[in-house]
Amino acid sequence: MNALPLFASCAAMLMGLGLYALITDPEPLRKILAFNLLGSGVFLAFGVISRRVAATEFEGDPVPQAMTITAIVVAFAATAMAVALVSRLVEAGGRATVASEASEEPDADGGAS
Amino acid sequence: MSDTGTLLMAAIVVPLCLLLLCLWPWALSRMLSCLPFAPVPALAAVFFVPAGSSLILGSPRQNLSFALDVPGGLLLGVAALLWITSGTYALSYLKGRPNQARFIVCWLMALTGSIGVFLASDMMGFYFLLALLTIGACGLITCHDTPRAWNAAAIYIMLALLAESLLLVAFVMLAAEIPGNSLLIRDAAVALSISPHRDLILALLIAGFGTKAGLVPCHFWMPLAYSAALTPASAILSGAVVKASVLGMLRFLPLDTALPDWGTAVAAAGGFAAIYGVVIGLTQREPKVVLAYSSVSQMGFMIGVIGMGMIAGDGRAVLATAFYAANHVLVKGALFLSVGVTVATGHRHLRWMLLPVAVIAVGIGGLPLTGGGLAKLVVGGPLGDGTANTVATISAIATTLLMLQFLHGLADSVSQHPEARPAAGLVWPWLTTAAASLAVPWALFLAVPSGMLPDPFAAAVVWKALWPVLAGAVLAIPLLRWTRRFGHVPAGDIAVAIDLLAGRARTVGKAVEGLDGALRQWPAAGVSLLALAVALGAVIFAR
Amino acid sequence: MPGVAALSDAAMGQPSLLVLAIVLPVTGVLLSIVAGGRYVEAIAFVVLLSGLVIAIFIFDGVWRGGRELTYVVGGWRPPLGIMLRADGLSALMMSTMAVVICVVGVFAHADFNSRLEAAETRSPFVFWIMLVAVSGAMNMIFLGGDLFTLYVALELLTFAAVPLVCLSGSAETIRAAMRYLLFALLGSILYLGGTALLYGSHATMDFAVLSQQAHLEPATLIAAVLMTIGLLAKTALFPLHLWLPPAHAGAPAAASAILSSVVVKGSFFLVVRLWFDALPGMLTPAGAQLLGALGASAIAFGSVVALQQKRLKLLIAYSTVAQIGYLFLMFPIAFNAAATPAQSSEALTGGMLQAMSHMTAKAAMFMAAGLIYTALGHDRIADLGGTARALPMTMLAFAIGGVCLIGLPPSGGFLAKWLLMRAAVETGQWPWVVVMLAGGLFTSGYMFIVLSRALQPSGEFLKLGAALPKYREAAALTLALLSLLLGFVALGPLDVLQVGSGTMMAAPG
Amino acid sequence: MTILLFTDVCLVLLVLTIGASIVRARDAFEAAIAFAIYGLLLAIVWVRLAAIDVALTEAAIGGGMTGMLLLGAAARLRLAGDDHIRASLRVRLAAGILSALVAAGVAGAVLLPPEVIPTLAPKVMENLASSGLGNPVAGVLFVYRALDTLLEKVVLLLALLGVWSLAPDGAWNGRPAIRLYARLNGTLTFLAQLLPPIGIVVAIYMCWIGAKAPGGAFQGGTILAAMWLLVIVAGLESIPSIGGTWLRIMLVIGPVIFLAIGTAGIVLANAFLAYPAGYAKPLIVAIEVALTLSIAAAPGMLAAGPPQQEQRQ
Repeated sequence: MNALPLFASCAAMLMGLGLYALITDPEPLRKILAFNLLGSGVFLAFGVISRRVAATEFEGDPVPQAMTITAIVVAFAATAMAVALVSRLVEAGGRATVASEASEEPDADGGAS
Repeated sequence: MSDTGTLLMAAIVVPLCLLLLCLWPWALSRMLSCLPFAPVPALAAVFFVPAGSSLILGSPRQNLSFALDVPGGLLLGVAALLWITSGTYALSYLKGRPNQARFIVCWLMALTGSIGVFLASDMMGFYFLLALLTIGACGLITCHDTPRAWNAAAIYIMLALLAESLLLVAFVMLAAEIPGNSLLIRDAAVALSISPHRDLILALLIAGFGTKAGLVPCHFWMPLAYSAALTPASAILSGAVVKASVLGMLRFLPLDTALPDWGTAVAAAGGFAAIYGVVIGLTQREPKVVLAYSSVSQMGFMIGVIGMGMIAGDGRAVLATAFYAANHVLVKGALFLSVGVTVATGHRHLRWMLLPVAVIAVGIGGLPLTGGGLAKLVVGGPLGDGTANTVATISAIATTLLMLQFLHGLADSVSQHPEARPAAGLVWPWLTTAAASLAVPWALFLAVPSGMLPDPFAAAVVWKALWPVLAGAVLAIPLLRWTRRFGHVPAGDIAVAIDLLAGRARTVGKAVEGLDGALRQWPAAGVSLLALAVALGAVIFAR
Repeated sequence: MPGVAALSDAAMGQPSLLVLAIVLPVTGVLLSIVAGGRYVEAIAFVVLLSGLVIAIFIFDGVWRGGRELTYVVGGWRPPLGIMLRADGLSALMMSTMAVVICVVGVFAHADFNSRLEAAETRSPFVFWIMLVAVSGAMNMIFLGGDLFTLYVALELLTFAAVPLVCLSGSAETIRAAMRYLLFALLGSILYLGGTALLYGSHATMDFAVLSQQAHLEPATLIAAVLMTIGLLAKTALFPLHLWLPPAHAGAPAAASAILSSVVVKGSFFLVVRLWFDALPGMLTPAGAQLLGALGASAIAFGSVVALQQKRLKLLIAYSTVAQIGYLFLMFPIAFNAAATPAQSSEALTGGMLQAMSHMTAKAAMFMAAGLIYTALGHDRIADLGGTARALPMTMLAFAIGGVCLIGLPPSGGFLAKWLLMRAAVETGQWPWVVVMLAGGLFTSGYMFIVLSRALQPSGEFLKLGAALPKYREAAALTLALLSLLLGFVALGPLDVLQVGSGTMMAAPG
Repeated sequence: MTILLFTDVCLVLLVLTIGASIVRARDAFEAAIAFAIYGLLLAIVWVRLAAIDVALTEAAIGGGMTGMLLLGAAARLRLAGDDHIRASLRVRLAAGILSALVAAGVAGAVLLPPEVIPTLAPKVMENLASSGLGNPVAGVLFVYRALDTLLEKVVLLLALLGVWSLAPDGAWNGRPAIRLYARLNGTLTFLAQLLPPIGIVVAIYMCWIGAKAPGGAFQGGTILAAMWLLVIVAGLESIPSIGGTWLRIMLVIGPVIFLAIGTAGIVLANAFLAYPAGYAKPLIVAIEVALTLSIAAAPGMLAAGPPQQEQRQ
């Protein structure tokens, strides 16, 4: 008996949690948090897959581990960019929201761009 | 390449090159004077290229091919003639009018398309040139820049593109039916008659070409467009442009095989249109609108002849229809040009103007010895002696009435100035067209071996054609007065329904926009993303 | 003599060109960051032009050689290492993209002239680097043979695209950029999840190896679903298009052109790769029908909403939503139970041709809209009167782009529709034919609205805000004409699409 | 064994609880604090999965850097005080059910391994000797999948440019606005003087050891970045302006050297990103050293945010 199914379910649950929060949470910053949660779930799935080979002579498969490292760095870069966007939006006086602009009159911002 | 090939190529390439030259502003500003010369190679090709010669452009596997056959050549010749005279007419007509550049570009587009369609012998080329023709014609309609013109152009382009979409499906289906990679129209027509999807393809072809030819109930673009366009543009639209669809029908429909069901339907639709056009036309006052309704009726008549040909599987209908159409090209062209001439004429000189117009106009009704009379004679064979003949006779009487109505309207539209004389640049092209409309049918009648036709001078034949005209003339006196009182159907009759539809469509559009806005909310989009994932998973697992 | 060796390599269309197509933009980005300021534009032009030359050489190599070019990175073959591949699809897409991006670069010169000012300024610096990055990322996507490398390339593309959206710095565009980034991240993380599962089942990320190994198995299918949905989110297929209209309409014209024509094709290309090359035969007809249905709804919704728009750039953006729908119609046609390999490959060819036509036509239209905006100071459709007289070349470019979108001959759009419709008719799938035709009619509807406004005379004398340099109009017109003449690829280069296309397309067409 | 299993169960439960608390937290600030803890717990999970390299990366970047970034942003945005409309119950319900379905699908896929577990581990090990590296993860990152690693560095740079591109127009070439705590807290200054030398030594060790044992450019670079930020936050050193030549060179030096060695491989070893036989290890170490510098600069600047108008003093 090993703990691998445990971690596998944990990964899936984190993904589900992240997805739910990403969709329902209206606050952009918490969407970014949710994205990281979702991401960590996916990374753990890589980890579980890497660890599956423990049945053989190896500790873990280095390929998914290396991919995870790459993906973690990419996710960090994404988080930094998203955070910068949110902060800038607040500074620019716009509401920090991803709500659709559809409620506004589309013609009203004719001179905006 | 042989000389005939070169000439065939020049017929299409010369207008196309002139069109491309318009990209150069210097050339565009001088292009107007070239308009009459652009169709000359096409006319030359009709005279010097023997029927049956062809030209292939491109690699052997993928190519565009062009060929000159008898019906195509017949129509190409008269159309080129009309393009030349109308082009000359446009030279002086356009003086001092706005939108010359647009007129020139669209004219050349429509010209290239019009000539090309008569020559194209594969479906790709045919479709391309038809599309070019449509866009050019649409542009020509807009040249007045009035809201009415734009409205007419919008309706025209929508109907035309709808028709072309139907044709595209038919062409795609035909391409799939033809064994091998051939896209030739000839092969398509053969494949059609044995295709398992024959009925569907036939329906698409008839609906597509019918709409483009103004078959009732898709006729309403005609009065709107012809009355909104500039006079030379109306002349070529009604004369040359719509004939592309008649030729399309002749090329694609399997007239050698008897298809009684389809033939009856087409003949009935055509016959109905032939009468309907005249009836609505009688309620109109404006000469251009009256002429447009006459076109509705005449195009219906031609389609009726094709339908009769389909019933009998009578291949002679091809040449007969082509002949009838060729006559109509010149006659309608001349009549539309006369509208522009009359407007510039004071009533002092009106009599000399009206005389040739009257002869040609009544000729459409089938006045013996005119082109119209000959045309009626030629189509007499395919029409037979049954109901179709009765409809043709009624249509002849009614057409005579309609033409008298037109003359009446024309006489009313004279210049305010009693001494006004039209410019020579308008009169001469018009007179040439009028003369050609009288002479050319005779030349064609004698030159084209059309089988065993009755002698046009035989007394019985003359009487048979004459009495409907006389009847029409007699009826005209009370009836014209009556229709005046009867009231006025708006030009484009059922087009008023379009406004109703447009309002409905606007409501739907707003609703869709609202729905789109709701779907673009973040939570909604997120939920749809997950729902899609689940749905895609479900359908992929369910094997 | 390494230089000589490299040169002769290039001349022969050798595989090392594939590496060069990726290394060059990367070098350009790095160099631009250091050199900075006034040199970014020059560097960008050198990189983009060489990119074009490389793409043409690769195309030539694939076409003449008649087989795909491959390059093993680092000398390690898959499954351990990474392989770059150029087959017909990638070669043709790459060349089209290279042309588009070069022309847009020329167009953008006036807006983002970095040599004018002594000091480095924000928008030129960012724009040119991101343009180079987009070309690098797209090359990677076209050439990559490894699903995880493609994940990194996708992120590269997203991170290059997002700053382009909010280049103007207004709150509106920043909000659009944020929506775009967050939704794209959701998409890419799902894609990443898919790659994890695929590795778990097959221990490889390479297309070719996968296509031989993959068999019907739950994990593989779930992985494929996750990846597809992630990619659809990034492609903005209806109903996942929430981010597209504000992002594409708010960006500067040159950026909109790149975003709308090039960037969305990246993730679309991967969907095609995934189902046609990596997992051939895995997509059930029902699944393909679902993708087709989404495409059809995209056409309907995008077109109808486009008809309602009052601003030109928003109209074009919604037209992109509709056109993306067209790209997905090839799936149900190609993956039909009745379809023979030849018909599937016909549908694939049609779909890719549609992608290329849209690339050129949409870039031309956005550039034209940008010029109109520059000249008039607004892009309200109702007030476009007199534009055709004032800017004939621009309006011509716009109109020709529209002709291609409508699908009139001889444009690439027509040929694409012809091929798709033919395959659909042969396999008896009528609904898709109707959708394609209706879409064309809708497109002609909104094109007519814009063109009729522009052709009508203006009420008062039209005041032009700025004189437009001729080369900018010429740039828009060039791409428009390219889209118009794309139909002529049927005369030859279209066959190249068959080169090296997946196992499913084994039968010669 | 059972004790280990028990700790695993506890660990997983803890991770899930903290994860849920991130979602349930009242405001973003609380959520961000929870996330920082979550990052550390995740690092422990990675240790339990025998992936020490990932654990280090997760702790340094996933938990540390990201946590700091989000905490900082949450603190700043707390003042903005936006009121957000929550999604309606129906939407939340639908999202919940569908998320659960998707998660169940993924769980199914991960929980049911194929009968023969496919892996590349033997191949990696087989060929590792020729490169002279002892750490298989480093082998994958720098030998077999070096292209990914190179592109990922470019991704980092692009993200940085993206962040910078948000600068107000006049502020280009300015310095990022980072909050200074110098006067508030004397201990911070003390720490900022004490820790960096130690940090630098650790970072160099990490980078060096990376070739044969867990560790490497990322972890080393991140530690350097943390030290650097500490010094800046303490006000001992000013953050460089984004136009600074040295900063720019620092940023690109790693990828440039990586790219240069990779390109040289075309000529010297017949393939892009291949190393000439016998020189693999020294070249990789050279790349790692250069990358460490770049990584120290890039995440640091990413965390610092876009440049602002000069408003200090």
